[in-house]
Amino acid sequence: MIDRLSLLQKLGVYAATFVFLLFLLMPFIEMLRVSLRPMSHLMTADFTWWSEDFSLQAYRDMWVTVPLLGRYIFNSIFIAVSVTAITMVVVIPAAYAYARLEFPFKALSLGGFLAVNMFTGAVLLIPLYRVLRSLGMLNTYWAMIVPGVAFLIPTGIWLLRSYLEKIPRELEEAAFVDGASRLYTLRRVVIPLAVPGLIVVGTAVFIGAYAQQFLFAITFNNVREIQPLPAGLFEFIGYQDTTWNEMMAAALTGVLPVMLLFLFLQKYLVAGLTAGAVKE
Amino acid sequence: MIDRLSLLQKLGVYAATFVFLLFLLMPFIEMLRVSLRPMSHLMTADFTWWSEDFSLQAYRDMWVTVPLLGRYIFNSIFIAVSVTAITMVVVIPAAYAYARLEFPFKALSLGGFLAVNMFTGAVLLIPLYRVLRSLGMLNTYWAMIVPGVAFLIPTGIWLLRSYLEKIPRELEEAAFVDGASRLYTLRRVVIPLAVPGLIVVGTAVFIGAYAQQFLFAITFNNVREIQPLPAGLFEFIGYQDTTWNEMMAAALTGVLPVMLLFLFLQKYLVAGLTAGAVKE
Amino acid sequence: MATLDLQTITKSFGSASVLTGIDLAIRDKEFVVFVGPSGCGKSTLLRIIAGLEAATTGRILIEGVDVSMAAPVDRGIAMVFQSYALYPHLSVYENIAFPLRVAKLPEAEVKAKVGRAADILQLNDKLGLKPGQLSGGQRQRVAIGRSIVRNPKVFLFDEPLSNLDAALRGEMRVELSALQRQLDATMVYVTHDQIEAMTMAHRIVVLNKGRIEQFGTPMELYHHPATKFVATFIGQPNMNLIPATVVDTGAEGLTVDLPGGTRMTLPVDASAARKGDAVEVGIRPENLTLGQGVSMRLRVLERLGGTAIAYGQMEDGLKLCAALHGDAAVHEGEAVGLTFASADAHVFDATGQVMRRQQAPARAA
Amino acid sequence: MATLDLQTITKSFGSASVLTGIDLAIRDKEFVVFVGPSGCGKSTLLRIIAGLEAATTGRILIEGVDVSMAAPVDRGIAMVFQSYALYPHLSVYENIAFPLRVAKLPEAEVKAKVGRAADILQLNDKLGLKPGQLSGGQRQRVAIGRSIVRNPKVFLFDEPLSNLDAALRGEMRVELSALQRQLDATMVYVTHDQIEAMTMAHRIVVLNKGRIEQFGTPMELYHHPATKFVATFIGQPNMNLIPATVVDTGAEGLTVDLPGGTRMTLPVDASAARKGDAVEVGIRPENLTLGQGVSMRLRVLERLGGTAIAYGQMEDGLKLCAALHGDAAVHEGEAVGLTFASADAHVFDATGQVMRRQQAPARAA
Repeated sequence: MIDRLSLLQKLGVYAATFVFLLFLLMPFIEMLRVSLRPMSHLMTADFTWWSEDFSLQAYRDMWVTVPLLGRYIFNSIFIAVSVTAITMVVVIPAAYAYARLEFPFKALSLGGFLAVNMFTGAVLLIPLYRVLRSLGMLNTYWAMIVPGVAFLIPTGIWLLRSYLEKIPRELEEAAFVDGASRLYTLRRVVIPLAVPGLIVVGTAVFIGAYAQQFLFAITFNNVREIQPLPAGLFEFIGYQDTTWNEMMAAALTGVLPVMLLFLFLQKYLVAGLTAGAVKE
Repeated sequence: MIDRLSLLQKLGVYAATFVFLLFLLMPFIEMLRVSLRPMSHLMTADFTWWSEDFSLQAYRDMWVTVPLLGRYIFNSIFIAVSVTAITMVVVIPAAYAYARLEFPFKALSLGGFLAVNMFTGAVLLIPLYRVLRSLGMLNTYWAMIVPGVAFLIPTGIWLLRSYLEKIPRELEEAAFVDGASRLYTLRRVVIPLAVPGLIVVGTAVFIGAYAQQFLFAITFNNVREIQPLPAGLFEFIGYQDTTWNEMMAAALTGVLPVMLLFLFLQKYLVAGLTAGAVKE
Repeated sequence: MATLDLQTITKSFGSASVLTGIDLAIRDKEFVVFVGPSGCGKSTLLRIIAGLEAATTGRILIEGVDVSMAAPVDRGIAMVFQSYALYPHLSVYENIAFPLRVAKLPEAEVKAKVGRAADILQLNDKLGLKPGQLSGGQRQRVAIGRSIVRNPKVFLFDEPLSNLDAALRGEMRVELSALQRQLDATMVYVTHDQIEAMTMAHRIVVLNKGRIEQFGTPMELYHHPATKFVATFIGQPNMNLIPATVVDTGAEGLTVDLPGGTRMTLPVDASAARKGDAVEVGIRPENLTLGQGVSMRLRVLERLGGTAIAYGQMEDGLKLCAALHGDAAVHEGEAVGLTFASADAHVFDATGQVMRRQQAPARAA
Repeated sequence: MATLDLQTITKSFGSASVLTGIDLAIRDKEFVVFVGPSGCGKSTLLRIIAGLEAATTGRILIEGVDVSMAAPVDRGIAMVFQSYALYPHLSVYENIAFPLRVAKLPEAEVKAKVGRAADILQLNDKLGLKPGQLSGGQRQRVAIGRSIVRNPKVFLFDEPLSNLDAALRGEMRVELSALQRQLDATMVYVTHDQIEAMTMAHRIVVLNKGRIEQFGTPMELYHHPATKFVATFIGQPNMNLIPATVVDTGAEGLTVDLPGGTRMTLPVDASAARKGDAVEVGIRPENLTLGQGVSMRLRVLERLGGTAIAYGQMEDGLKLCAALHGDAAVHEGEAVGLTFASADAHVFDATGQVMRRQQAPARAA
């Protein structure tokens, strides 16, 4: 379809896109600006895009202010990776079952998954605390991994299912006629074809795991050594003042390795996001 | 495809499904159990499915312990509904643009949306605080609505886009040939056909809005009257002891109206979840 | 290689009945085509034979052995799917080898069997390619290759040519006929295209609404259709049906009045007919010639070189079609008289059953 | 109602060239069919005429007015899509009324126009239904209804019959031909099916790899194909191509040696040929008869009643096809001699261009 836009309309579209993205990215830009300025200048209210006092000093000082920072970054990534790995192991067969098999309470449980997500944030923290305590998992990595897995499984099933449904049914029937079992078909036919979808869902789960760990960490863990970064950032809040600039620098640094990974996966992500049904 | 399972295998499948659901539902069951028992019996460690001392006493007492409880429940639903409404107004045209139009940075910004979600939880709270403060939104409903909208727009676009892509392109081309503009087509052709998808995405956004409000409420708001339920629950934590049973009863009660709505929408949700491409 | 017997197969989905009491005996080395309009149950029947769906009742026997409850691989069948169902991530070699990999055959044996299949199908130089790099006809051959490596007793084809364009379809039809002779195998082939059925089958099963309308050789179906449905389904353009009234019955046939007043005596078995009955006279377009008989107004004339297809309407609105000589001096818009030999007529009673023709080509094709 | 002129239309997607220099003049009230294999650019060309895609270069004129930059609705065209593109949530009435709603016509006028379209297409009793409740043929008619309410100057059809089964396709072909006469409109119709093209078109555009191979009446294309591509694309079964060597040229034609040693003089314009040139002799299956000439081993015989299609191979592996009389006494597996009249032969040079036939049916159909 051709959209013939005048030059003015085109400019309008670009401007609107720009404002929209700016709105979404505002907090990041603010983070970056704060991290680059010395503490003493932070409270001046004037907003400028570029200032002459920008420096990387905070990126050096932060390792001193919070000595365990490196450990926190590692913990964050370790927890997110563990949650993602465990979640995917459960999600792949479950999503396949939801995509292909008929079983009792299928639609109801799929809807129920959505309901579980409603409680993610807060309401469930207290009962979860009780469950984790009785399992003896408080103050261990498990305290941050198990709830993450539990909450991300429904989302993962939900997302992956739609990718698996795009794989033509005849491919599986052909394997079945040739004597392949469900598991053999899943392993040799379905999973290889679902790789773009698996990458997208894996990424989404990872992001979810990263975002959720803060709440679980402050609620279920008080051991410093296994604290993830978002919780560790609170150490920048001192008795007398808070080194905002170092905190922002630490937050950006912690996310950097993950961002690089995404950049590396970008090609596959785009392929997965734009994938239609598998063509032969 | 026929799966011939022996009786034993069938029992196995049912048992596995049951255990899996139980694992997911465990925290809810725990909540319900606690809410039904008197405080004095809560600390006995024995776990029983049914106990003779179950009563609805906590569901009566909670309104006295926390007088603003009704207000909190209203606030929760009001905030979630507002976030959903504003988000959908932005998401529908944006998702349509991502599904159908070509524009610069399309794939990149779609990937960027995923990255934004990574920060949902914690890292962004502090810069968000600064942004909201400078906009004068702290301690208003906006403090809980605006961040919710900002974080849910990417997810909404992501989810709705795949529904809109399933609408056959020829339907829009036919409208275009007949002289309809993009907006007329969106209004008269695309949106009516995307209703099942809109209901699913709307529900997902509502759930997200409900789950997120806790964090925004405790961070950006300290006015009691506009506090949402998850934050209000903390009032059950008294100076001397915490009335766990009333807290759980309040949490369940607050979610009840929403659950009833979902039950009412269930038919449409299932239709949306299982919808393939629109058939003529 | 094998006989295939279906005994009172029925299939229902919930309260919807898809197949009602299918009985069929397919001979060894026979090429049988299931044909019928969409929704007639032909694909479901094939999937039941394959073991992809379970029959609600009834038995399936291959070489006399009841396989109703057996898994597809244990039935000794192979199936070629409409979409070919090739694995896009595997090479042609691995696609053909897939059933052998499932069966965990040693590499040397796999190589030998794939090589033999590739020889038969002229795919030797394509073994390293992915299906996406092949043309439609080549994909079709790979799908057939995958089906022959296991040496199945019965081959099942589910509309294998429907994704090819017209020219290639004609070519593959010939290839499949030749392959069937080469493999000397029993084949069951599903199509909605009566031309495929007529050109390829030894015997044709015409299905309609889950029932077998007729089972016979192509020429039997063409010259002796058992019902009005078969008569209009087989043959292109479709047979004309002209309503008529019985005025007399006798040993020499049925005497009827056609619209417009022509009276003809048609040589059919009229024993069940009564004076005054409403019947339909069926006459194929290729048996209509210019002359005194019924009259129609010519709407469209399609000139195809050797022949010209004339489409028109009788006075009462009934549509007629005639295949005339290419040089027929008729013009669109004018009234045309058409006649036919009484021996070419088919007669159907009010329930759509045929009255047996007395004079007609022999039953053998 | 309108002429349609295309002037040096080209279209590229990135570096891929889809259409290269299309020049075409379509007359008022003409029914023109674009035909070609998939990927030849025919659909792209139609979409450019419709205004759904922009041509890379070139101009489109409707009634002599340049509409290259106009929106579809301002070009005075209407389009019927392959999938019919009916709005599933709207009734048949609202589907047909859609273009009028867009134009914001008053309700009374909408009602009158939809009523008139429904009369023409016999849809009066279906106006309250949803598209999902209609049969394939009825949906097709609704799509046509939506296209005629705006009284467009040019109708565009994008493979409108490809979703229908064979029997219905034949019927709709006749309906469309009749409709074109009734509306007296200019129509452009895209199909990959040469039979549709041959039966419906006043003139046919044969497209191949983004170029026009030939533009002419069906009979011109059949009797005087300009290139080897057109010759093999038009006619079913496909024309046979037999390699031959030029031994002499003269006023009476081209003398060639066929494989097997037969020497024939073919009445074509041989002025450009030289002794020793390799040429291909094209002969349609329907022009081959049993006799002394070339010899082939018969692989498959398809008996179609009146005719029998014989498929075989010559000694050097070349495939041949002949349409013989139904009672031809030949059997699969045996060697068969085939001959043809020299006047029926087409001759193509090494570049695929035809040598003009001297004796052949007149150009007018």
